[in-house]
Amino acid sequence: MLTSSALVLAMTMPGLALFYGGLVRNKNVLGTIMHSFIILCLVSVMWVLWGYSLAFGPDVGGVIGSLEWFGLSGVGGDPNPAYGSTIPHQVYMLFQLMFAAITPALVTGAFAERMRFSALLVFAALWSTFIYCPLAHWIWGGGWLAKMGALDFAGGAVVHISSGWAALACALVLGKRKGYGTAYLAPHNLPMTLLGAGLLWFGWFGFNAGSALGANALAASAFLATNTAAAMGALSWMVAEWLHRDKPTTLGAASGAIAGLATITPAAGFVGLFPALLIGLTAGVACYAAVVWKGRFGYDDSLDVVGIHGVGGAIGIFATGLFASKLINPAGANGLFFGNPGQVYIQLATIGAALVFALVGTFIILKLIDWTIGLRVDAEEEERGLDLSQHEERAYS
Amino acid sequence: MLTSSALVLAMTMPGLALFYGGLVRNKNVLGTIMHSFIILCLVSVMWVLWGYSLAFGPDVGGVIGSLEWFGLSGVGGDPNPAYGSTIPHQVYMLFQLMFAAITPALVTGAFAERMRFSALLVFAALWSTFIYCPLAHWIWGGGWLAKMGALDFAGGAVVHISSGWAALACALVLGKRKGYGTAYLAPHNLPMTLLGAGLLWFGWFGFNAGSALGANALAASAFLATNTAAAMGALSWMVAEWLHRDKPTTLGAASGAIAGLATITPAAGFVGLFPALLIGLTAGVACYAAVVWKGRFGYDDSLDVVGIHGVGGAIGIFATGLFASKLINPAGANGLFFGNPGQVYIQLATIGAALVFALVGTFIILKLIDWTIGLRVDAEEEERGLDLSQHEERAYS
Amino acid sequence: MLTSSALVLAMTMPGLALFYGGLVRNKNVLGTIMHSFIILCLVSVMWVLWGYSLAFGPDVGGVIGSLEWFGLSGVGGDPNPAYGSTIPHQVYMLFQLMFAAITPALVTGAFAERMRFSALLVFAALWSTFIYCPLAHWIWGGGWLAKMGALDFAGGAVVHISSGWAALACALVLGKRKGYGTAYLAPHNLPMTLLGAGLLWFGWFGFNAGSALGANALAASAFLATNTAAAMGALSWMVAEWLHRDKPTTLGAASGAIAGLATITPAAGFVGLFPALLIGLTAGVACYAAVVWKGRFGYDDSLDVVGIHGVGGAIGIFATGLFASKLINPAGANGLFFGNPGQVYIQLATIGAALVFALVGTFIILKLIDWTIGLRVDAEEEERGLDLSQHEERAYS
Amino acid sequence: MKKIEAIIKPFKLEEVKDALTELGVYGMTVSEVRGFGRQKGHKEAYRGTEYTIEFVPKTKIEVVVVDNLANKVVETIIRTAKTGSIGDGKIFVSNLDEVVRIRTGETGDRAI
Amino acid sequence: MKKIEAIIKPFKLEEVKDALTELGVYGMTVSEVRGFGRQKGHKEAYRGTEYTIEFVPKTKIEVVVVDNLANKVVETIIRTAKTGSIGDGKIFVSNLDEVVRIRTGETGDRAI
Amino acid sequence: MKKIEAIIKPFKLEEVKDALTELGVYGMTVSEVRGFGRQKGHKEAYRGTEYTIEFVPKTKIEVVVVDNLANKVVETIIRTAKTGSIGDGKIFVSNLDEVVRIRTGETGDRAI
Ligand SMILES: Nc1ncnc2c1ncn2[C@@H]1O[C@H](COP(=O)(O)OP(=O)(O)O)[C@@H](O)[C@H]1O
Ligand SMILES: Nc1ncnc2c1ncn2[C@@H]1O[C@H](COP(=O)(O)OP(=O)(O)O)[C@@H](O)[C@H]1O
Ligand SMILES: Nc1ncnc2c1ncn2[C@@H]1O[C@H](COP(=O)(O)OP(=O)(O)O)[C@@H](O)[C@H]1O
Repeated sequence: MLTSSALVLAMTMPGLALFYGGLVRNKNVLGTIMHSFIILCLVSVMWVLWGYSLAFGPDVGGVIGSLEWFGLSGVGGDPNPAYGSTIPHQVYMLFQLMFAAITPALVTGAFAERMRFSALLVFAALWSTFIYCPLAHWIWGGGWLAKMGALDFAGGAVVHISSGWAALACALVLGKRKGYGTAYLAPHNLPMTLLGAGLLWFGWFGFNAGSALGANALAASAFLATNTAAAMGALSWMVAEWLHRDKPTTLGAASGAIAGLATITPAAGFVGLFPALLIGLTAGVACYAAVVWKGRFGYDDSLDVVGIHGVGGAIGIFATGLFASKLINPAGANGLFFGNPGQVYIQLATIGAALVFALVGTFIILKLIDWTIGLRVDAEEEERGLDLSQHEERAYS
Repeated sequence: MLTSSALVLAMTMPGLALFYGGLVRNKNVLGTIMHSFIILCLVSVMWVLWGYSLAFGPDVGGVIGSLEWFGLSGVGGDPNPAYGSTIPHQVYMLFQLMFAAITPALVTGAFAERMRFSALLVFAALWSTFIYCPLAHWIWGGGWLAKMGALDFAGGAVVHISSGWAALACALVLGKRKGYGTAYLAPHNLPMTLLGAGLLWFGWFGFNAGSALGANALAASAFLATNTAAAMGALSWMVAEWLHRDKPTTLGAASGAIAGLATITPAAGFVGLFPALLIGLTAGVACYAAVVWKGRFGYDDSLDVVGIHGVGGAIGIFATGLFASKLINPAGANGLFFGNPGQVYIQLATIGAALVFALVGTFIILKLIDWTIGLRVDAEEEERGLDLSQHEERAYS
Repeated sequence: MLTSSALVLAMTMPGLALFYGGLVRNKNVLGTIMHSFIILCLVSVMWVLWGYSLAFGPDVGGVIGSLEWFGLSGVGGDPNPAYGSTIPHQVYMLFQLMFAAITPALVTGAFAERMRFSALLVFAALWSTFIYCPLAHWIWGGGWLAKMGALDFAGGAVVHISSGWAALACALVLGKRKGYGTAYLAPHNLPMTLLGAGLLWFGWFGFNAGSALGANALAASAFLATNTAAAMGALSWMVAEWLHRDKPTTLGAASGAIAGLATITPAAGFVGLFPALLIGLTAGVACYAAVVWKGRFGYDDSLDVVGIHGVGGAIGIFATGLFASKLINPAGANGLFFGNPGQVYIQLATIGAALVFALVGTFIILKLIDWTIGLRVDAEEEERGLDLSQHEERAYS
Repeated sequence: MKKIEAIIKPFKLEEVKDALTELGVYGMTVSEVRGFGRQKGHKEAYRGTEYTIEFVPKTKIEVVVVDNLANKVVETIIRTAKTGSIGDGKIFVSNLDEVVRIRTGETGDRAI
Repeated sequence: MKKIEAIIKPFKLEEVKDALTELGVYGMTVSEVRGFGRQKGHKEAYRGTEYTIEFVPKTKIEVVVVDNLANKVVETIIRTAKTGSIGDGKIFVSNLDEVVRIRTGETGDRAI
Repeated sequence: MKKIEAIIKPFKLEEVKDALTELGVYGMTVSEVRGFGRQKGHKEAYRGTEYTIEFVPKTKIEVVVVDNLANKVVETIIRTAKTGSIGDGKIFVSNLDEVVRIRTGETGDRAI
């Protein structure tokens, strides 16, 4: 479990940091890496102080945890039966910390290359406290969605829907980058992105297999589903792109793998091999379509967080309602194809609740920041790049 | 074990992908990374469908596994006594998947910078099915070499001889790169290669220590042998180069480490400290010589797969026949120096069988592809590079 | 534990190698990476031959271990009760190997961009044998500091004070780089450094949590302290820099995280959450100040090993004397704030002993090398860079 | 034939190129340069060490045209490369003795 | 003294350099440039967004020679840099007022 | 107006720039080039394969000045860029027909 936590940490930094860092232009790479890195630091501190308590502490009306566990008081070496009876409570808390850190880091892809650094810090603090913690509580901390029976193995809603649809709010509120649609905004270093993608895949085993809370047969099954969906996602995005645009791209294959991973996340511990293949297949095609269609809607979700995590997470939660099986995980529930159509409604409600909450909540937070300290760098700073304007550093020299 | 599987995954992508990616020219880096990446995806799917069954399924005449386990039917959470009595059968299957993925990825170094992408996909699919699966069956799946008593702890024959000598067939059939011997074909990014080498070494612990199928004293011993041989390989290649060419190079040290790792692979779980030192020493010198002599034979094995994996794997299998000891691993056998000269013949037969099968089989596969869809990009595409011609992308901008 | 060992290996290479490699100029990147890499190889061999025996073998007068365990004789699969009663003795030895490898690699930051490669090899061999092994013996191998009751969980003195103050000797003996203070000596590739920092953080869990010698509640607590101090270190360095220089930098945040990690190292397994927060906070501010003040003293500790590891390690050992608590680790001792002021003196003695021994010992070794084979490249080689002058290679082309 | 060299702000390249193409100039050669002038550069800082970079990234365009097009080209570049703020750059015009097209060996105005 | 600038295809550099050396030209200065002309560039695509890059990588060679070598140098470049396909590049010849060798301060033909 | 191009050793750039600034030359344009000449390049080796790189990294400075400053600029560059060892580089002086400041449209000496 501690190994899994370390793996998930490595997903945020260096994994996600490099994945995003390679996709931006030369002049913004440090600023972009810094987003993930400083969020990891910030959440690491907030989580042990109040975040974990809000998300997983004693339930208050199904909506939020109490602050009883502030500063980890009462969260020690003994297992907490609600969160894994075989592992120290602190281990569970650390594992959850890593999820809490990566989720706001995922959001940053939406406003890459134009966010003020101070605004980023405030945003991360507010978002983590007011969006992530409640959502995590609803689904994993014994909140109202948990009571309804929502299935989300490793964060399809808590992590991917929440970050993906928060990203949409970000793209809308911050507006397009200068030169969007006219200038050359191509990724400055795709090998860096591919390295990041590789580390993400690697770390995702911690994410999904670790969510089995032990090195057992369920972890193996989750590992299998995760790997299969990632591979299928890469292949199906590649084929979709090949047919649609005549060339299979490397970035496409990597994006497809991430789409597959995001999509299988909620289902990993509930489904068998063939559903995993199908989920990966769908993820690749659907997220490719979402990314291509983005152009039509005209928002600049710079690194495609909506198209990959938002869409992928929603599909994954829905698919869990179809394919979940008690044969795979007796602690779960059956889905539609295993005779329990009711689960589909629960999953749809989960999607709706998470999506709307993330979208609206993020919108409010952003507007508040914009009115107070301002969200976006000014035009000249954007031209010079975040690295020089926000940090007085250059990535390469 | 799952951790080991994740480590071996990381060897292929990003480890090997970056190791190879750094060694090619600027214009081919994405194409080269893509080779490893897409093979990982492809094999991930093929393996769970039919590959594992062919390699490890119920034996058919000592030559191949049956298709009884197609789609993992019957491969579940319960241990299969033949493949580790303490771990879920799926875990063993996943661990083996990672080996199956990296092996064809290793081959790609031989035809770097000139293979058509569609041909690569077909090649990987055929090679994995018709070369890797039978070989794995012969040695690990209860096939004829296993019955003969061949010792190959973690893939000296199955992984390294097979990929190394397949690489020779590739270099011969595809021919030299344009400009080989005249133009400046130096690696475009050695830090990338060194990062890849570091990740390979890191992942190799999963490879070799994981093959002990448990976190026990045998795993520790395999870990020790692995680390020792890698270090000695690096030092001995460095010294050989220093004496021979007056300068020790960084790429040389890294290549020596990989040579040491490849060579110790079959022996890791059967030998003690001093044989490991000796094996590493031999690996560094011998593989350096092989790489330098390549020039004399005039084939363009672009990234030296033959010289490192082909030669290293063969030396390793042979050395296992000399140094294996039941004191280290009671489940193994003794080698020549522990009173069992017969093992040497078995090991030689294993080398011969694997080498010839890989060489000839690969040759046939390549010729088939060449006659049908064509193997090699045309001269103008080669000039523009794989990244633009095959994928319409550029690595850096 | 083996996983932890692999993690710590990855700290040296690629972690530290890239962290340092990114901080130097283009023309020295391979030479710099090679320092860490070849030290890892060298120590891997020396350690199993004589290093482990010197450091952890049967005590000789409290000063050094005997050579009884030369070549690991007697270090096998059975646990050694003094070094973990639940893990094979070889596992403990391997874990310690990784510490022995990273410590001299840390030192290399002090003389980056100007050390002759042959001198580096000799230095590493002598330093490891005559500085590291005795120090490790004093504190962890049952030597005199251990008997006094010194607390150093994962190497605040053994690893960080020793490397940090050895670095000061190096900076003084080798002198400044050409152009120090006038030419543009900025890091050539900060994303590489950030990737290295990420891998270091990731690997440090192996370092600190692994030192609990088992996956238990103590490991969780050490993991928590490690992560918290790293995060706080990054934030506090960032804030200090923001206030002092008006801009928060990415390199600053990363340096702060490393400072936090170095500082918590000796305390990780003895302190709870709030001390960890405080230690991280202090680390970030104090190491930032140390790095800024370096300018006043006028030595060129090129990559700030003194300011980060030397200062951080000393603060950490001292803080352990304040905050250690038997509630966290019954096998430890209480510190000042838990009613045991005596521990503070022991810790101060530990700092003094390690600092003076490393400083003076390193000074002697360097002078010896300088008089015999020469330490520093000549002016023209320094101008061309280590990569071409020492290795005839270029990093990028 | 005249050779016109213009040092411009990099983000103006596309616009200048399009305007020249419209004018009937179908060839040009571009390179990345660093400029030193009235426009100030930037500061960088690494672990407390500050560097002031006085050179600013600029793009250099070289266009060779027949004599009577030279004025129009200069005017076009001024029009499209101008932002009005310091650092817009300079145009240098010089005379060429000869132009050759390598592919055909053509010389003079026909080679352009 | 004449200054000869040639824009050529990058992979031809080695050949041109060798031919010039044979001719007795022992010095030249080379830079990476991007060319725009009849030769079309390439397309790139990232997650469905396409960019058309109209500039083609080219290499620029600058050689300064005494007046009476100029023609031979131009001919040699044409011969060696030519592939016959579009984009082979151009040669520009212009006049220099003065050449100085920094090391010695020599000027004129002796400085070349 | 004269255009002065100097090919110098890269680490001399700062010194030359400072000296020119002192002289009252407030603008220049700099680029990275590779030089081929008497100074030999370096060897590289990768897994036993050796390459000899004949080109040496150099920095090219372009300065445009009014006619009567040209000599002083040349002298200053010689003084500051000289190390006395082979490869110090060359200075080329040529004539310009016209100079324009893009920001203002000024031409001639006032544009410099
Ligand atoms: N005398 C000169 N010689 C060569 N290049 C010059 C000269 N003066 C200016 N430049 C180039 O023109 C650019 C713009 O000049 P600058 O003085 O910053 O602004 P402006 O042209 O608007 O007055 C400089 O960055 C430099 O590249
Ligand atoms: N008018 C021009 N001024 C400057 N450079 C030019 C001009 N025309 C062409 N070039 C350079 O010459 C290169 C080759 O020109 P192009 O038109 O593509 O082919 P060709 O010379 O074979 O007709 C271009 O890429 C550009 O660098
Ligand atoms: N004929 C030439 N034309 C253009 N550039 C030249 C010529 N000769 C030399 N150079 C440039 O000057 C640089 C220095 O020349 P080199 O012969 O090495 O030394 P030196 O100038 O001291 O004799 C070369 O690297 C090259 O860039």
